[in-house]
Amino acid sequence: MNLDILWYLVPSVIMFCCGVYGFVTRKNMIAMLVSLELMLNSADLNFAIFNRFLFPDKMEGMVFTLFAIAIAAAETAVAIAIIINIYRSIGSTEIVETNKMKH
Amino acid sequence: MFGNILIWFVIIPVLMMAGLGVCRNSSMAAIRAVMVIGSTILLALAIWLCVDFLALRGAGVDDEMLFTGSWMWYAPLNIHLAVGVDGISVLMLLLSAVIVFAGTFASWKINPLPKNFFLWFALLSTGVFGFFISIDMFTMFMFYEVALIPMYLLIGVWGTGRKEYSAMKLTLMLMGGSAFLMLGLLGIYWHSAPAGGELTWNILEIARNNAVDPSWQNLLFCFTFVGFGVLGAMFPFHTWSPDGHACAPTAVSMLHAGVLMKLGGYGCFRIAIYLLPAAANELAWIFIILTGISVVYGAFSACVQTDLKYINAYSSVSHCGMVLFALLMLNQTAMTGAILQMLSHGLMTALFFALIGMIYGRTHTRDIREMGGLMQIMPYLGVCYMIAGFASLGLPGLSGFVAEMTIFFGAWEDADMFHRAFVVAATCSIVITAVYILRVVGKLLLGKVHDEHHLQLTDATWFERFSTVTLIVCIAGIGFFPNWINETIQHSFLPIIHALQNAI
Amino acid sequence: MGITLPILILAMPFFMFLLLGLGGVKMSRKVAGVLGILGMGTTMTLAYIVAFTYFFSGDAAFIIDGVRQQFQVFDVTWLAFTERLVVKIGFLLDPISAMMLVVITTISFMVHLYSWGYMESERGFQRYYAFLNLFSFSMLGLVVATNIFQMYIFWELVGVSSFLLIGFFYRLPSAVSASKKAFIVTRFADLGFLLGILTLTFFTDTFNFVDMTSNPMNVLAQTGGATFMGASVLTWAMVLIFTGGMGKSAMLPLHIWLPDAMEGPTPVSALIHAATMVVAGVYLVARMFPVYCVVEASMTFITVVGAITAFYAAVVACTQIDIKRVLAFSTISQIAFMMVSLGVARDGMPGGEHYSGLGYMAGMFHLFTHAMFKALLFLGAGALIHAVHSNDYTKMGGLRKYMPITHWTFLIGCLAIAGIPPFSGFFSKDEMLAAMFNNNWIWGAWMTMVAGLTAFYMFRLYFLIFWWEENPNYKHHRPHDAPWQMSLPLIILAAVSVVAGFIPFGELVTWNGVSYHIHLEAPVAVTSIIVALCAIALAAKMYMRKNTLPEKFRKAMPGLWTAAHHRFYWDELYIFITHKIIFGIICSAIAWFDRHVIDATMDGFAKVTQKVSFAIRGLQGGNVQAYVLWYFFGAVALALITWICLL
Amino acid sequence: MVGNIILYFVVALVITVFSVMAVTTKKILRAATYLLFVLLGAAVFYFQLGYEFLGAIQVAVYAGGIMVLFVFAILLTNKPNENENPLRSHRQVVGVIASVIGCGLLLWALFTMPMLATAEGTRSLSDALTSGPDITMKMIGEAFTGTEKYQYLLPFEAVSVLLLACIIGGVTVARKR
Repeated sequence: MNLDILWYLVPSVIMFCCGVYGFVTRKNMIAMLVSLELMLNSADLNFAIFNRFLFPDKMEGMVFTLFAIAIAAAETAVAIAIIINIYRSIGSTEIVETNKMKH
Repeated sequence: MFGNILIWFVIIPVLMMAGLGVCRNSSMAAIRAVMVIGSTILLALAIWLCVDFLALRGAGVDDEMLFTGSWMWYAPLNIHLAVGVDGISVLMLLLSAVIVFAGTFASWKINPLPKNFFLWFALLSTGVFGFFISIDMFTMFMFYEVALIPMYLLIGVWGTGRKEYSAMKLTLMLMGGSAFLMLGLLGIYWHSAPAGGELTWNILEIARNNAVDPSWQNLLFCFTFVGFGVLGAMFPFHTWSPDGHACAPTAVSMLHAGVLMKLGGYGCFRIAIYLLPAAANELAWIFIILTGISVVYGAFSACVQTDLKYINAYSSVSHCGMVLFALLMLNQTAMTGAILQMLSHGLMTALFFALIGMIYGRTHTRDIREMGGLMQIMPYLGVCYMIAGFASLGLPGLSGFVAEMTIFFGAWEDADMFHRAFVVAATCSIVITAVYILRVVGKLLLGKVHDEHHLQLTDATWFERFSTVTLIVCIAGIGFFPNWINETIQHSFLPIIHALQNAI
Repeated sequence: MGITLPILILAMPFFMFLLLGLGGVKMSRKVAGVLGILGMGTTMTLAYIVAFTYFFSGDAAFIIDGVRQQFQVFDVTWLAFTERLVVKIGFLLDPISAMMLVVITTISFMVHLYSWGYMESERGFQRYYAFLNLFSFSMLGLVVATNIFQMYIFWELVGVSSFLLIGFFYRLPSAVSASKKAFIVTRFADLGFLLGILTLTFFTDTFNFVDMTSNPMNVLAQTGGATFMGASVLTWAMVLIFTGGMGKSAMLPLHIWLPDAMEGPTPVSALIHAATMVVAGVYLVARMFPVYCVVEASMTFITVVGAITAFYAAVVACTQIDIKRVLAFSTISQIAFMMVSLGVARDGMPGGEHYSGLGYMAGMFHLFTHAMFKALLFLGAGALIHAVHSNDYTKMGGLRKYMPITHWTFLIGCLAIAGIPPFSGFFSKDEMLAAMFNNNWIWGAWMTMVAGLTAFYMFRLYFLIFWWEENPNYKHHRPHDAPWQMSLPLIILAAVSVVAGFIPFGELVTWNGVSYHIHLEAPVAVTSIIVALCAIALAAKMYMRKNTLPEKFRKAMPGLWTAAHHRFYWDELYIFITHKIIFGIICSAIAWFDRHVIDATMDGFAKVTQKVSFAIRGLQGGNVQAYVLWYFFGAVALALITWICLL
Repeated sequence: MVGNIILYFVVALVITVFSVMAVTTKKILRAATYLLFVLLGAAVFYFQLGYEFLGAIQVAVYAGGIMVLFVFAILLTNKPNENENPLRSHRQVVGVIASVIGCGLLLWALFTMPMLATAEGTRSLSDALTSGPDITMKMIGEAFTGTEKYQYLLPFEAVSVLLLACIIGGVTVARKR
């Protein structure tokens, strides 16, 4: 039994697809954000995995993951700020309600 | 760079825009001052350029272009801000300056938002002047677009009637033309130098290289000619013109019919014919058919219109068709006639639209069925309208005659039946022109006063007189003393004629 | 001869036009009138000096060995089409142009003087004088043209002056439509003229008259025998050029504008539509005469058109009620006479050297005398209209007692046009008939009949106006002779009409400059006198005293009378063609096509784009989840495509 | 070795199960909690792959920072014990279809990818760990503070600016008017 690259990639794929499903089906914006984090994490994980197995003498994948985490953090913070603001304006965090801006 | 006189044709309108920018929207006096000073300087500059140019030519300088200058603008694509003028561009600049000048006075009382109106107006002039001074295709195209875009706002905001529709239609159709044009220009650019040479946008260099592959020329000729032809109101791409002109405010109609439509004709010979001579020789017949149709078709359409501006718009289709028609005859005399027709049409259509604007401003209608006998009420405007009409139907002593005759005599030089038949058809248009012009004059100016309310109307004010007199003087000037213009133009066509002959 | 006088002749009227046109509003009527008359008087004097110098000075520039020369006083470049085809503006002195200078300035001066009385109370008096000066300028420029293009330029200018003057009473819709009609019909004819010039000069490479006419065979050679649709190109060119003349000179079928042009002020009719502008067509043919001579077909065409027109107009003139229309048709008929005369003239005719170019001389002679007596008749008609305020002879009758001056001068005019010796018309008409008989007796006989008709309708008019029976309205409004400004020109012109026949015209004006001695041909002269006298007697019998004879005649041939009264329905035909066919069918169809096909196509592009955008705009609804789904499915689709490709 | 494998299976199971639960649970707070477990699982994988620093960051930033944000946001915007409203059914179906197809496609791609069939692709974790140098803090520090090739000072600074902007933006957007 050998722990090769595929073993690691499979959970990542599952994580990603769960993220997709969640993002598409959720109505609550925070829940969508949660799904988004799943997808992001899956991608981060892939960076690290590919780096480790295919190019072990380099560290670009890891560096990218670091950046991605930093940016994800920033993005989440802003997203949550916006969500809170929307909640304050319309009293809901449901995505279907947000098209009120259009009218 | 600033030592080159041509650059100032672009800088001054920009300065005018800056000047307008600091004016308050409510201070009409300041806005007018900026516009009058600016347009007067432009006119003076154009006259100065003209005199200077003729003096240089007189002194025996016979480079193809004078006052040339070239400054790198975007190195990776070898785009320059290249300027230079020959006799034709000089005259076009003069025409534009005259019309901008007259247009300023014609829109003396523009309302609402005078400041913004003149801002866009100045931007439009920037584009027009820039186009005529450029000899770099890309810069030319850029200025062309600069001239087109303000039109949308000028018509959409300050127009009358179905202005949004017309503005949109005009802009979209002209943009469609530009799309063709861009393809054509890029095509020329990629073939602008022989294999291994440095590609260039410079018209003179391209003409010198003459490296566009004949198999490509036909395609590119169609693209560029149609692209410019749309602006030149070539059948069947002319329908933006009636609606656009009908809805545009006075000064915009003037500038558009007077100058902007000339961009089309100018582009046709400066780029399509000059740079693609082999295709011009080969494909001219297709466009002769189309433009020949334009000439007659526009004239017939004008006969049954009832809106003054529609009549003039269709008349413009006919006259501008004549410009392209003459260019396609590909001989020096006819092409000279085409330029004369551009000048003549520019001036007289500007006069027409100015007068229509003034009449509309008083009667609040443009329907000739609702007016009559205006000659009794506003004799000055009536007389000016008749002069414009006579210029349009080609009365000797006014500019239209000179232009049309030069075209006909030039066109007659092609002795085959195909050309002859179309020339005869085109000459018929002078009769039809007389019909619709006299129809309008009869209904609008002569006869009994149609509407009692019109009796209270006043004749032209001083600024209106100023605007119209400027144009009439130019029209009569060309009509009486055409030969110096004629010679200037003929000389400028020599390189193009050589290119065409070499390409046979 | 220096160039000062010729330039002044052209510049003076133009200057007066500008002065009166631009400054007229500020002037009083009197000032404007006096200025106009003085200006034209000066021009007349100058023209006389130039003409007399040309004819009588004996200068070597003008006459060599008894042969009169063509002399270009000046010829400056105006516009160079190509190196070879250069339009010049110049001043050509030769017999016919010198004669025309005299005719135009004389009549114009008379009309200026006359108008001072006639137009006194009209609005736009200053404008009227300005237009008269514009017309005089254009007409003078036309006759002195050194080249055919200069002629075309001034040809257009006289057209527009005519338009402006016919439409002088622009408040009247009838005047407006008449002016429009005149302009458009002549414009249509000018199209032919232009095409003719284009064709001709394409081969000759020159516009210059002298170059073309001095060696007409060379012109023929230059065309190289090219043909088009069965006729030689030169024939086409000359016939097309003549078309322009047909329009201006109101030849059938382009005559319809002239009767309507009588809507203009009567002095204008006298000047433009009787004496000067309408003979421009004749002048054009005379100018190009040597070239016409080498194209037999075009000469035949001219003759036939002239002969038909002359007869047609004479018949119509017999049935008109409006006195100015009678005179208008009479003018058409007389001009056609001149055309026939030119048409039958040839260089070298049977009957000896004597007949060579006789028709040309006679036509020019008639042009001259006709200008005088027809102007006289028109001005007389103006005096009548001034007196009774109507154009209609039914409102007149028995006026000889009330208006003696008008009566006698009018009678002189009628006698002159009828060709009764010793009045001027007799001499010129006799020469013309001689030339026609010489060419072919058919033309001679035909035109003698027309001459008889002329005498008949003129005396019909004369008797109906001055005899017949008095109109009862005279009791309320007693007609009287016109003021001196109007009577003076009548008397002068009447005097000229009496004596003009004795001018040794043949020694002054011939086609090749060789002088020619006029002598009457007894058979022709006697025949024409007898025919004219019979016609006058018939007219006297029918119209001198009020009787029922005219009524009986009319009843006897109702169809012919009605048709002639309606001018054989030419106007109706034209109205049908222009309104119904050109406007109603062609223009409307094109306008419809433009709106509903071309414009609709362009709008259609926009509509389709809009429809498609509306259809797919839900995809761009701002729903992030939908975007993700689409994106995801898009990625899946791409992956599948890649997979399929890899398979 | 065996420990590694066992650890792997445990973590993989945790990730799979909690991923699914995070997107299917009806309670939003629970979803956040399940997410936390997934994130921690990922952190364990990082440790296992030899990226200790990355794992630490994952725990600190995600589990420590972002999760706290989530919890606060949820508490601010939701009334306790409130269930999410049921979703529209067609979205549900479409979502399932999309994720299943996507999952299948990705897995198929993984198993057929030629790159993974090479020697590098098939080597085991222990091989991979030994065939490269250990990632030390010194190396990471150098990578972030240099301007040479494979050094990232500029992106690093850009990220700091981004974070600053994000702080300001967050404050601006969320503050009370």
